Amino acid sequence: AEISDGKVKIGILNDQSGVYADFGGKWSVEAAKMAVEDFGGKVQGAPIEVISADHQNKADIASNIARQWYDTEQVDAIMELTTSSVALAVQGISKEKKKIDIVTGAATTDLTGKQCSPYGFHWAYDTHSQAVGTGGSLVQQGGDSWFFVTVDYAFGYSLKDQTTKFVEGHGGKVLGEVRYPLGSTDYSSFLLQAQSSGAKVIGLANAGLDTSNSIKQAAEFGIVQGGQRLAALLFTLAEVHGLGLQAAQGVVLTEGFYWDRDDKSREFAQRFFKRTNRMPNMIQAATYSAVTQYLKAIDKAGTDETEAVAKQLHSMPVNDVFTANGKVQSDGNMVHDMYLYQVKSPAESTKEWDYYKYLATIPGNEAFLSEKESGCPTAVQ
Amino acid sequence: MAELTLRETPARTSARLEWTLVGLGILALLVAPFLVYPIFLMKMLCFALFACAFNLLLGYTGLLSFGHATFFGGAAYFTAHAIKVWGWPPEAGILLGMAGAALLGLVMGFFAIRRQGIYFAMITLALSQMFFFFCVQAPFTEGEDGIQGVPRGILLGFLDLNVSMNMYYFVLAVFLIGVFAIWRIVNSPFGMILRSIRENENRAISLGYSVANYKLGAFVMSATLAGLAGALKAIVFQFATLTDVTWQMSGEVILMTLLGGIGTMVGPIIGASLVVGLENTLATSGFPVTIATGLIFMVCVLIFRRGIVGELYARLLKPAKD
Amino acid sequence: MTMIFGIPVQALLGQLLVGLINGSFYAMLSLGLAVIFGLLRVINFAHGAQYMLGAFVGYLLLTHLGIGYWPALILSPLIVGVFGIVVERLALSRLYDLDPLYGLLFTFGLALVLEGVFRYYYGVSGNPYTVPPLLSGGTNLGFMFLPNYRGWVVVASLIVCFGTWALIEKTRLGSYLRAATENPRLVQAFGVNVPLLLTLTYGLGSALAGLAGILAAPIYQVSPLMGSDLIIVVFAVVVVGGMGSILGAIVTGYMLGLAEGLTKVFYPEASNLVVFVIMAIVLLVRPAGLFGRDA
Amino acid sequence: MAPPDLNGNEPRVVLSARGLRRDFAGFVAVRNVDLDVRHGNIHALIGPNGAGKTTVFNLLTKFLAPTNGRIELLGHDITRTSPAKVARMGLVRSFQISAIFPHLSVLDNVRVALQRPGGLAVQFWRSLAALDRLTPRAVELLRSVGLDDARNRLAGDLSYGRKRVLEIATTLALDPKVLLLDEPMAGMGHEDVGTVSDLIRSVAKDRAVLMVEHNLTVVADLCDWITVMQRGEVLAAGDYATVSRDERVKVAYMGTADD
Amino acid sequence: MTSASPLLAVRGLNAWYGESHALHGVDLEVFRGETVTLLGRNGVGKTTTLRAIIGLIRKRTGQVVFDGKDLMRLPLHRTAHQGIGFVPEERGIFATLTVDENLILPPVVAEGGMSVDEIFDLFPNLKERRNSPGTRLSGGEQQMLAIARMLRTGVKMLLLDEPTEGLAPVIVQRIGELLATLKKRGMTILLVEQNFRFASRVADRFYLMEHGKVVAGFPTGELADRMTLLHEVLGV
Ligand SMILES: Nc1ncnc2c1ncn2[C@@H]1O[C@H](COP(=O)(O)OP(=O)(O)OP(=O)(O)O)[C@@H](O)[C@H]1O
Ligand SMILES: Nc1ncnc2c1ncn2[C@@H]1O[C@H](COP(=O)(O)OP(=O)(O)OP(=O)(O)O)[C@@H](O)[C@H]1O
Ligand SMILES: [Mg+2]
Ligand SMILES: [Mg+2]
Repeated sequence: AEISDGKVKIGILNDQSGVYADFGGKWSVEAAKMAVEDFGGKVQGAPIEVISADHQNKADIASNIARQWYDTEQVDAIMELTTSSVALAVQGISKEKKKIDIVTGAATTDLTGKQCSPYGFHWAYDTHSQAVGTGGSLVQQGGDSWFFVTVDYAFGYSLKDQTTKFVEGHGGKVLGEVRYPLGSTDYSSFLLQAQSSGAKVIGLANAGLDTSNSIKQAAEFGIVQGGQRLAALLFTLAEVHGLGLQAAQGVVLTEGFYWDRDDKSREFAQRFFKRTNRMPNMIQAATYSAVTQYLKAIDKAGTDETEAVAKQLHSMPVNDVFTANGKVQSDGNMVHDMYLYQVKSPAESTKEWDYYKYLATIPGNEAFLSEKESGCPTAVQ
Repeated sequence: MAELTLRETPARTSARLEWTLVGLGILALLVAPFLVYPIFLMKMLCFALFACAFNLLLGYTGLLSFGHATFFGGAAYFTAHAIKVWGWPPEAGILLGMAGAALLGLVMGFFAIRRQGIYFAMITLALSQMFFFFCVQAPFTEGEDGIQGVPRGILLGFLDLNVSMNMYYFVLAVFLIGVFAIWRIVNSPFGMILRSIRENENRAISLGYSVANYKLGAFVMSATLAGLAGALKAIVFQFATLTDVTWQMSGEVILMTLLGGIGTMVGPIIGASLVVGLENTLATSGFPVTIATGLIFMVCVLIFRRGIVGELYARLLKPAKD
Repeated sequence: MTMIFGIPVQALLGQLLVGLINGSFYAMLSLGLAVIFGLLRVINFAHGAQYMLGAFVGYLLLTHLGIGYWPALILSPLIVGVFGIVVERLALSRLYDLDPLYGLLFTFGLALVLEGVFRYYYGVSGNPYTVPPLLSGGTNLGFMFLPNYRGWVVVASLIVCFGTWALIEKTRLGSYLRAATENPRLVQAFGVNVPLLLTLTYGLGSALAGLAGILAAPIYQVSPLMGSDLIIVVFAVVVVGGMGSILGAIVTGYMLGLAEGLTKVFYPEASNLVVFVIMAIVLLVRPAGLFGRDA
Repeated sequence: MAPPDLNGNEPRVVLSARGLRRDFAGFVAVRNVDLDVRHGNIHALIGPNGAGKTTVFNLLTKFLAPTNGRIELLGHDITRTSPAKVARMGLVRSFQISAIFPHLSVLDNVRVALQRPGGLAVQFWRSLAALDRLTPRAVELLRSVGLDDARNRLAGDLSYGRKRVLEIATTLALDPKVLLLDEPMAGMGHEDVGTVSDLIRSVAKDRAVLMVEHNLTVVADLCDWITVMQRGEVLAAGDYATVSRDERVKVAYMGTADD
Repeated sequence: MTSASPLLAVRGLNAWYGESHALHGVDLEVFRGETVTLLGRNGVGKTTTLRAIIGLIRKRTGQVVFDGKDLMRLPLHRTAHQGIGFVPEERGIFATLTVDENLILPPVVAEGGMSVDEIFDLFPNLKERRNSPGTRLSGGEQQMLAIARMLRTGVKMLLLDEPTEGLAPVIVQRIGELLATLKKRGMTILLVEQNFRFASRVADRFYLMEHGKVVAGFPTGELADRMTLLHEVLGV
């Protein structure tokens, strides 16, 4: 066989104990293992192994581990890679070492843009897809005047700027913005400013605990009851779970996956739930998808040699539990449909983890930058 | 009477022992890259230098800075930016990083040395948190992405640092020079005044020494050397990220020093190696790193205050003393 | 409508009120720190973690035992206080004779462990805790909608802060405590049970953090991370107030809350820096802090 | 209250204070103090506890800032100068509680003092061996105070009296023009009092000494001029004979017994 | 004045500072109502003896019996309640407490102590500064305060460590009178003193220490006979 060292080894490198541990965390590792089992544990006759490490959100640790994995532990591909600084650093190493990496946990569009790699892939979502999803679609739903509460650093700006583009592109208006420093705990002041702007939609250009706290405090000040809508630009199921429907109800958000979307996703989610006692979110499902697709590519190429597998990955459609119509662009971006959801009120929720109400679908080609726009130097122009 | 182990003067008689250890250590480092993964070794050396620079301040002037990440991470940013964006050669980038760290040290020191002990610790902590926020927001640091893909470049126009072994020996050389510089500062006329200030500040003033200037001097030197370590790390890993300016990083360097032995030359090096090794090992073990780090802190403070090297000296030197 | 720098006075009032609410947390937390520091000479780095613990205990009481907010308001500080007592007995009490920096390092380690354990078991996205029904809803003050719960927080914190202040500055117990700070062995030789006193003090300081935690639970996400960044701001508050000064900690807490509130209106980007900037200025002008005793 | 002319050609004034005042939160610790310290003199500052002697010392050496008044050292106005600068100008003090560097050796204690005048204070790039050139002078100083046998011991291990002697030796290392000694004999055993008295006498030949001392035998024996303070003010001044006859001084300070 | 069994009996007392052995078997007795002075050069262990009796030194062995009770086994804070008060050499005035607060700090352990007013009559200086922080007093004032605060507590016995150090002669005189007054009231006193003349006026008996041991003990009456020994040991 053409499998190097007689086995295929996949490394899941992500944050398992830090601020992004709920994003993917240990459960992404579990998803990867499920994918391997579902694939039959073997590809081209060679056993498949999943190893994992906690990069603690430190790029140097991640980069150290990535190099060690590639150089001494015969790891063939690294996946998940929560947080941008880590994803970019590891993608750089993978490119240098000619290895495949598939990012499911980071949001920056640079991964398939300026800093793209012929062997690097971006699954799940990016800041662009979040912006289009929430920004564009909400305007169509009547939310045509916006006020942003933006976290004051590059990530916040890019979410806000891209969203603004789509809000305005769809005929909406941005009335104002308040930029607050990272790590604030009290948002009432910013929310009051947003409230008095009279905007129909308050866009939360932030992530993680910042978003949770903003939403919780907005509920306290009666902002949603007052008729304004809250749009969380980067928010996932795990966080809605943490926040509780009482506080989160009415929030609008964009996700690439929801467990209760269709029969396939429900079946997967139930199996996942049995193993982990929680429903999979977008990142975990994407990790499952990425592993599966990678294995399929090896199977099809008949080898785990990087160039050949990358070629297959670039050409094969993605059709699995995560998405039904995924297509990988030459910049490495896996383009697929995204969905706009609204968080249910406690009354609307009928069962455990029943959190989302479907609002709209954002077709993949709108949600993601095309290879022309991406700015990736090695992409087909 | 209070037992001030933290500010205890290192035992005089330990000098010979230290030299033997140093000799063995250098030898080991020369052959190490053939046995251990070089990038790991380089990381270890960077942190070891960082810890030594930190120890210059804590171990020899008794000032506990809780803001040293500012110099380490700050220099990493300056160096990375100079090399990547301005296209400077690595040696110039490193010098810029050190200069930047020195400047930051001057500013932070200016505020902090007005107070001592825990006050000093808290003020440095607060100021470094300010610098962290600055780094989060300043465009040149590229926020949470960090400055990525910094080219290693050609050292002095002839040594290609992209070759792993070249890089390693360069790092080793810088490390040794840095540690020597620290050793020299500690054992210099200037170092002698620092010790006397630590022992009795008012007396030193009455002898005509402008204590504040000496402390500031030591602070800036420590900052500069911490900056050297940070600059080096940026080149080794080819990026500079926010991690290195967080207050948790300041805590980590304290841990390294405490674990190895405050006020010893070799201690911080050993401490740094252990912490770096531990972080790596725990990364794949599934055991949360913060818990382990926290436990080591608690254990060190409670029963192991002299640190590994400190304990070792105490054991080895005891018979000699009697 | 009257305007100040382009901001309607009413909106400004609202923002000031919001600042005062934040100031309440600063005041309670810096008060606990100041009590512990003032009497034990320990910088309690675990203060943020104990604040988090207070909130979590409330959350766990609710989810596992069905114990609601009002009992938790008593139980939670009590449990955190007892935890503090255990920590003091087992560990901190062994460090008093050493350089105070060891206390700082120990509690730093403790903070890491506490935070790490909760992160490990409860994740980071936090857990919900709702406002007790009695205080839900809000009151329209004319210039703003004030959630009743926040009003309660201000009142509660004022009571707690000034109660503690009176206990320490105005009673004999307080003078024992202060004397014990300086020379515990001597005070003990005078016939005062100092070890017990110190244990209870740390317990009290921890309980104050726990109380702030349970008060915060309905406002912020109950998350393992809730204390770790806050604590540094609180440190700065204590430095500005003058370390060890109880009154300084309280007054500065409220003041800086207000200052931060104003910054959030005029220049929100700098709202996290304003406390540190004020700290730097205060250090230049009055190195001992606004209320510091030792010049 | 300026000292009277003794014989027309008085030694020059090296340290003088005029109208010195210091308030502590409403309490006036020192008020309207005039003081002239002369070259070659041993000048005692005595007075009941709390009279303000230590405070005057702190004011003169700039460890405290005067609320009012003016201080001159060797003709220069030092009212606003920093303590380290004042020390460099030649005004050096000892402390009421003995001040040495306990974890340095006795020799190093003296060498530290010699480093600055020897121009070896900021050399962070030189080895400690550079300090060897200060050793002969340090040993000489130690010998002059009878401490050369202890030169390699840690200063902290010395007995109380020997610590004070060491402190004086380090002070002398700076070759000060004016020496301020705060209760140099306090807590000292009888055996040491004599040694230190002799030492002070011998060093005073070439400089001015201002000392606070409660041991009146020593004061009577050693001092050329005495200023008595009470409640922050100068009560009397003169030589021992004059002052000890002063009724006010007896009531306020010396008491009726002949201690 | 002395009764049959001593109020304080110390036998074979050893004490250590860390590794360094400071007391090598101190034996001494103080009877009820007596004033006993401990003499000795700097560093022989006088202070250490007092500290070891009271329990301020953790590492100690031997026997300390006060009023029939074994002090070796009591925790530090119980010792004072047996009726023994300690005035340390370094005075131990608290900076964060006012003079008033310093004065009332030690808990009253028995009846018969002085009232605050009586104390202020004795030390008018203190009254004048009663609201200022303790350590803002001058050295001598602090010494007065240190003695004064023990007088409130009603202890039976005082351990005084160099109470005249750094005091003006008038004050020394006053303290001499004070000790005489206390003695009349039946107070038992163990005094450490460098000021030999002062000691010889107030003491009933002397102990002479050398190298961490008591080497001689004699009543004041024998003082004249012992002058050679004292001269040899103390240089007086
Ligand atoms: N805290 C301490 N640590 C170590 N050694 C000490 C300590 N205190 C005193 N010593 C040593 O113990 C011995 C006895 O000291 P002590 O203070 O009892 O003497 P003393 O007789 O009271 O002298 P003095 O008259 O100077 O007060 C001395 O050698 C001294 O150096
Ligand atoms: N920092 C201060 N704050 C307030 N009062 C002070 C301060 N320093 C000294 N004092 C007061 O000033 C007066 C003079 O004190 P000082 O120490 O100068 O007296 P002294 O003459 O040296 O007495 P002693 O002989 O007892 O040492 C005292 O009443 C003292 O309480
Ligand atoms: Mg004095
Ligand atoms: Mg003594």
